Amino acid sequence: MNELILVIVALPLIAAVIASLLHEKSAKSISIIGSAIACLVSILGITTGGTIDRGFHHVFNAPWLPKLGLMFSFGLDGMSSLLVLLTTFLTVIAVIVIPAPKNAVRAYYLSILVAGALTNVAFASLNILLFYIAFEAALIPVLIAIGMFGGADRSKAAIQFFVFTVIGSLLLLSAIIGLRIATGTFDYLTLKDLVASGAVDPSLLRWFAIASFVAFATKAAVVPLHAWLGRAYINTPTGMLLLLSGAMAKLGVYGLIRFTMPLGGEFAESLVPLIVTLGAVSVVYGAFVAAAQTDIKAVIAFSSISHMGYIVIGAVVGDDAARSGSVLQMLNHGITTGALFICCDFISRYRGSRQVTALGGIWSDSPLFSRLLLLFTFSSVALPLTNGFVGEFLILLGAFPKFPYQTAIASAGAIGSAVYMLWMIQRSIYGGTKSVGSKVISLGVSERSVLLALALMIIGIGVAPSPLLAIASDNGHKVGAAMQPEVK
Amino acid sequence: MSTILWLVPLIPLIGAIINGTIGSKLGERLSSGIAIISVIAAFIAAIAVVSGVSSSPGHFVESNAVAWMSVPGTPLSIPFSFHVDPLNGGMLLVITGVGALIHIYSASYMHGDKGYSRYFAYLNLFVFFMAVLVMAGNLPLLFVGWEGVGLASYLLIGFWQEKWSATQAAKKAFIVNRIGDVALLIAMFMLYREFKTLNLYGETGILTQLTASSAFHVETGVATAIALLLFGGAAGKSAQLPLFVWLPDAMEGPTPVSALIHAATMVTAGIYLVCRFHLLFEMSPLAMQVVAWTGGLTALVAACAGVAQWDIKKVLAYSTVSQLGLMFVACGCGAFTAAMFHVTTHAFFKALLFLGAGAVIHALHGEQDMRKMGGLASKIKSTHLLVLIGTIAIAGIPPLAGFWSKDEILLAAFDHNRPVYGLAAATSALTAFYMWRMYMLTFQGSSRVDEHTVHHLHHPDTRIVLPLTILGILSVVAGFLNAPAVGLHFYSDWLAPVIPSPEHSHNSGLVMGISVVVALVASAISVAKYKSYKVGTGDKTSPVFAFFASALRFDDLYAAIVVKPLTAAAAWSNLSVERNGARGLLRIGHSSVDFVGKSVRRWQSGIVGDYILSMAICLIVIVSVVLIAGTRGGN
Amino acid sequence: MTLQALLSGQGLMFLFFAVAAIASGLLVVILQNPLRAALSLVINLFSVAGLYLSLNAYFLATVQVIVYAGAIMVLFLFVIMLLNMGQANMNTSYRGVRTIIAFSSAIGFGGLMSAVALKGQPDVMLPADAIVTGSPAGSVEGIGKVLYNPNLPWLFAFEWTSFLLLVAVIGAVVLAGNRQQPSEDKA
Amino acid sequence: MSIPLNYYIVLSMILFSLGIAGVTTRRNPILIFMSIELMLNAVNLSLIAFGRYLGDAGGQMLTIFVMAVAAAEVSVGLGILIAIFRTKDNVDVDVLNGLKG
Repeated sequence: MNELILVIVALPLIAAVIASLLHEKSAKSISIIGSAIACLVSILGITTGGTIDRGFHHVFNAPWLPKLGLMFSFGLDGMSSLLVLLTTFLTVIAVIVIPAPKNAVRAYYLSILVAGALTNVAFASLNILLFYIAFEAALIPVLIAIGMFGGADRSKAAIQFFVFTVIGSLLLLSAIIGLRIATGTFDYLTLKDLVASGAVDPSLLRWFAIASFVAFATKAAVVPLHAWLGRAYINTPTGMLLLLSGAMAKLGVYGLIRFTMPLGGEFAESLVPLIVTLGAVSVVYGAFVAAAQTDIKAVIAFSSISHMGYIVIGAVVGDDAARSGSVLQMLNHGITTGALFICCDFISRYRGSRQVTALGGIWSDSPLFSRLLLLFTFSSVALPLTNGFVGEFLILLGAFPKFPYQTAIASAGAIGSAVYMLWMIQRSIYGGTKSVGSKVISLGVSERSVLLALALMIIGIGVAPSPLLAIASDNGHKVGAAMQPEVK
Repeated sequence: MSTILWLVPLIPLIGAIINGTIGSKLGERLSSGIAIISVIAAFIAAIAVVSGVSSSPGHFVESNAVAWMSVPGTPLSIPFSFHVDPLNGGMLLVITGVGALIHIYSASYMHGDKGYSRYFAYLNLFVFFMAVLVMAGNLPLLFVGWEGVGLASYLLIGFWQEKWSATQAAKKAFIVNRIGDVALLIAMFMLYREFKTLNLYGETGILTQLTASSAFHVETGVATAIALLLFGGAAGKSAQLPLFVWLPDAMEGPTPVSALIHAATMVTAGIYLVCRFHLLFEMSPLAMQVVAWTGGLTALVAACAGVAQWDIKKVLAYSTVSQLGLMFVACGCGAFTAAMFHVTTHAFFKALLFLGAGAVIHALHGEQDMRKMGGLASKIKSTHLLVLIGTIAIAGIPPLAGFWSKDEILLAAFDHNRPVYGLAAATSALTAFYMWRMYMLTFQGSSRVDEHTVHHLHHPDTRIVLPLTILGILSVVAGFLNAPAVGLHFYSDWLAPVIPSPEHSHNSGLVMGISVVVALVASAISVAKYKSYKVGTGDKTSPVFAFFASALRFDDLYAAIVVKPLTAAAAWSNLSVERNGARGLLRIGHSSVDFVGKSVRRWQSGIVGDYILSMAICLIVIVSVVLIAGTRGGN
Repeated sequence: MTLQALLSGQGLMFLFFAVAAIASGLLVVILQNPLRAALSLVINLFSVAGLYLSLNAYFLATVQVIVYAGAIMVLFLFVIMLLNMGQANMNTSYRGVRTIIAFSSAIGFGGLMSAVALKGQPDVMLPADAIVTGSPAGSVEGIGKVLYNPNLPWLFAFEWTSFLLLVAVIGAVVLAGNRQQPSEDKA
Repeated sequence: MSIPLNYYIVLSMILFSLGIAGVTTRRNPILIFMSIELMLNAVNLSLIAFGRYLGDAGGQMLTIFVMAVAAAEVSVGLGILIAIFRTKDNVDVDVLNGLKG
């Protein structure tokens, strides 16, 4: 039972290896089988079971390089299990819905499955060095995917993406090594207890807080560390983009909740006003930049900056409702933005363009697709009874008493999201068809069922979020507080 | 009883789902049948609920709470729960009742449209959200309805998606509403901070806490802030200054939609919200002043605009904005009963007028320009009669409904806020003027309809005439629900458990007299002026007229001070910050690395000898360093 | 004292071979004609073999002559003949300015290392010859007893050396032998 | 009377430096190879001298291995040389600068 996470990680990898050995034709089905089983297994992860250690269940430990303190140590709490589920789910739909580039089918699936597996390692890791390794290694398949299958600007995008994220990560590495030297361990739970008991030098914690914040904020694309995002998202092939924007960007927020806040000591607390302000700036700035795009993929890409701004606010503000909302919103953003990127991929595939100037009239020939796209749009706009509302509402409600002005500014971002999303909808699916050679968007059975499933999730989470919120509220913070008096 | 409460919103929702998924396969009869029956069922349920309210000792009924959003370990728990008391019970009847009539009307009006079932799905969806809005037992649920009706409005305004202006208007409506919604959202956060709950009713509910204000104290400043933010939300939804610009554009939608959403129900949600929180507003004199003045100015501005319109629907749209302004005047003067009463009567006669206008447009094959109408009184007699009733009602001529409800508002303004009374009285005069102008241009005078259309007039069928007739009757008699002058006050008694009845005013006779005189004189001038209108005559060339016609150029103003700067800011963020700024940072890093690389690269000559030479030289350096360091260390 | 050491019989032998080695080494480096340079190298190898003798490494001196001066140098000469080097089209010249840098750094390097060598105890004498289990260390028997002793680390390496030679032979055959194989440089 | 160890070491250094000079100045790969042989010999000499000094057979053992490796190196290297010469007329290492950055 404790090996659950190993199964979740290993299945896609095994599938990827088998798929890369066999003929191209069978690569897709094997990838689907592997990732789908992993997704089903990860549903088990949200239930408590296996060895339980300080709030984490399914705790698994095995040595890798014990002399270095590097262990395969995994454990899940509510937050990480939800994120693992999200990652496996996005992997499945990415493999199902987005067709692989014809020239390198196996390499494409390999990169997606490996990226998903490494992201899951990072989410489930209880060893901070293992987390770091997975956090970094997950970049490799993304870079390969951008480089091999990306858009026109792919080499620049890949380089910028790499340089930006690596600079942040190197800071994080230095801080992690500093912690190891000071405490002699990479074990997350031990470190957390030590920090809570005040046994670690505050100046080291200060450095850890700053370094990890920079690393995680870069990953979560908080303004002004977001510069990599635009070009990278636009040039990433959609299948990988689902994982990159849906799951990997969440590693940043996850890191803030899991590492920066508990391990950053008092200094991390004093960073909160700054982070919340940056979050609010991200919300507004993302909306402005998104509103200036003419490429629908770019609109959605920049809207991510805006949405991640909310999530970051909720993650750090120190309110249980806001943090749970933030965790839920990570899930929501993965689903909604994923759905929008999929739609965007359909549009560019069938209509031959992603520029709003060349689009229009999709509703008249693809009513089902348009209705679903409209639903996804309103989820992105955080209309009540869709998933987006629940998360944003809880985040803002929780953040308001402490940071009323920042929260008010962030709330005003909701106007911006309506502006650019509805503009995009108006230009792309309403009106009359413009380009002569465009094809009708016809959804196959699998594509239709995936989009419908996403739509049902959006409504389902919007109407009945409580079960997920119950899981999301188990994000290790209350447990840490409860542990505090017991540790000397 | 609690089950019936659930039925009110859920039956239309089921109708919407059926029509939205398989509607296109059902055919027109079945599709509209489902929609109409679901709303009528909701109406019947609403009657049952309201009778439950009147018979219950506490004058309210409540549904059970079904879990929605709750976070374990925190006090936050927001359920789906409904609460009906006299205030929202009355609105519920109007929504479902008028809604049912408009559904019936639409079945005929939308005949032959290729989005027939989609239309009814949206319309049912609207009824669902509107019912949720007024019945909501807590603020987030109210917000569900609040944004939900905005969504329905967006979908229905943009119902004809091929039409660019329609989608543009839909987008504008949603975005402008969003501005108000954000204000409401922030108000909600502030209320949560102050009251530690988002429930409106019950032991710890916000409204209960407000009632027992001795037990709970809110600073006036905070109360003002919350009240103003709530009013900001209301101003968005109810099209008040400065957010009224979306409503005239919303006329791009099908006419029954304009009648239901943009006249009778959705736009009155703002008044409902203010009345719901009347205790909070009463705590803040400043907020009351703001509400009254905003309402008064909106009423006057919109009335001026109404005078100068040629499009029959635009006249009614500005008239709606103007009447909503009057309702806010009532709120701002503390006459919440009068405001709610005007909501009710306005729903009847404005729906009647819109549907009548729709019938005219339908008859003339989509012609909306009043300059191409005229002389229709003898051609579509039933429609003419009913529109005439509506015109008399809205013009404030006794004894029809509009007179009684408007009189209450004017009286309250006269007693509490004389300058605003001036605005309201002027609005009344203008209202009578432009409504008669519309009537005269459409039905009287010489016919300006082209020959072909005259011979092929669409004559309304029963599904159009029946709702019009019912609304016409209501427009005549509804005023007597609350006519203190003749000793009738059913409505204020009904609302008494929620909103205290107004005290008797001794200015009643004076104000009523002025109103009647003003209405009659304005009507007479209008009738005289437009008795024999001919194309090309009149006031259309004057600059004042043009200024009024463009609604005091508010659209241009916003384009200049809001849209343009923001668009420029967006473009600037994209170009200067995103492309050049953030990527410029990157470029500096990139080019410095590049420079080092380019200079070091000469070293890599590709000649093996050079490499060995480098190695030898480096060895020499290293050994020398070691030697020198060793010597120093040794000594 | 050091000069005295050179005047003994062993010393004279060292002096002779050392001078010969340095002179022939210099010729290897400066001679234009590869053929002559190769022959100088042969002389150099013989001289070093002589120095091995002076260090009582009899077996290695023999191997030096047989394998190095014999087999390897023959290979060199063979290739030089095969490729027709020493003709006008062969560029055997030095590299201009670089030559100066190269020679000076070589001299610097040698001087420096010699300085290191001389820095410690300047006059360490070599001890009398070590005896490995009853036979002189440099003899065939002594070498064999060390090399094939399973308790010492050399046997394993020796076996692998044979494998290395096998690989080298195959490599050489593949590289030089197959004329049909299209060359990458042409592409 | 035996010879001081230092003499062997200095001699070995001189031969090694000559090898360096040859490798870095020569443009003919054959001559570079020969210079490398020169350097290897210099090292061998010092190994044997140290082995003698320490009374350790390891020096001679290592020399054996160096010789074996040198033989292997020469055979492969000359093979490469022939392969290159087959495609290019001029075997000048300065022209073979495919690694140029």
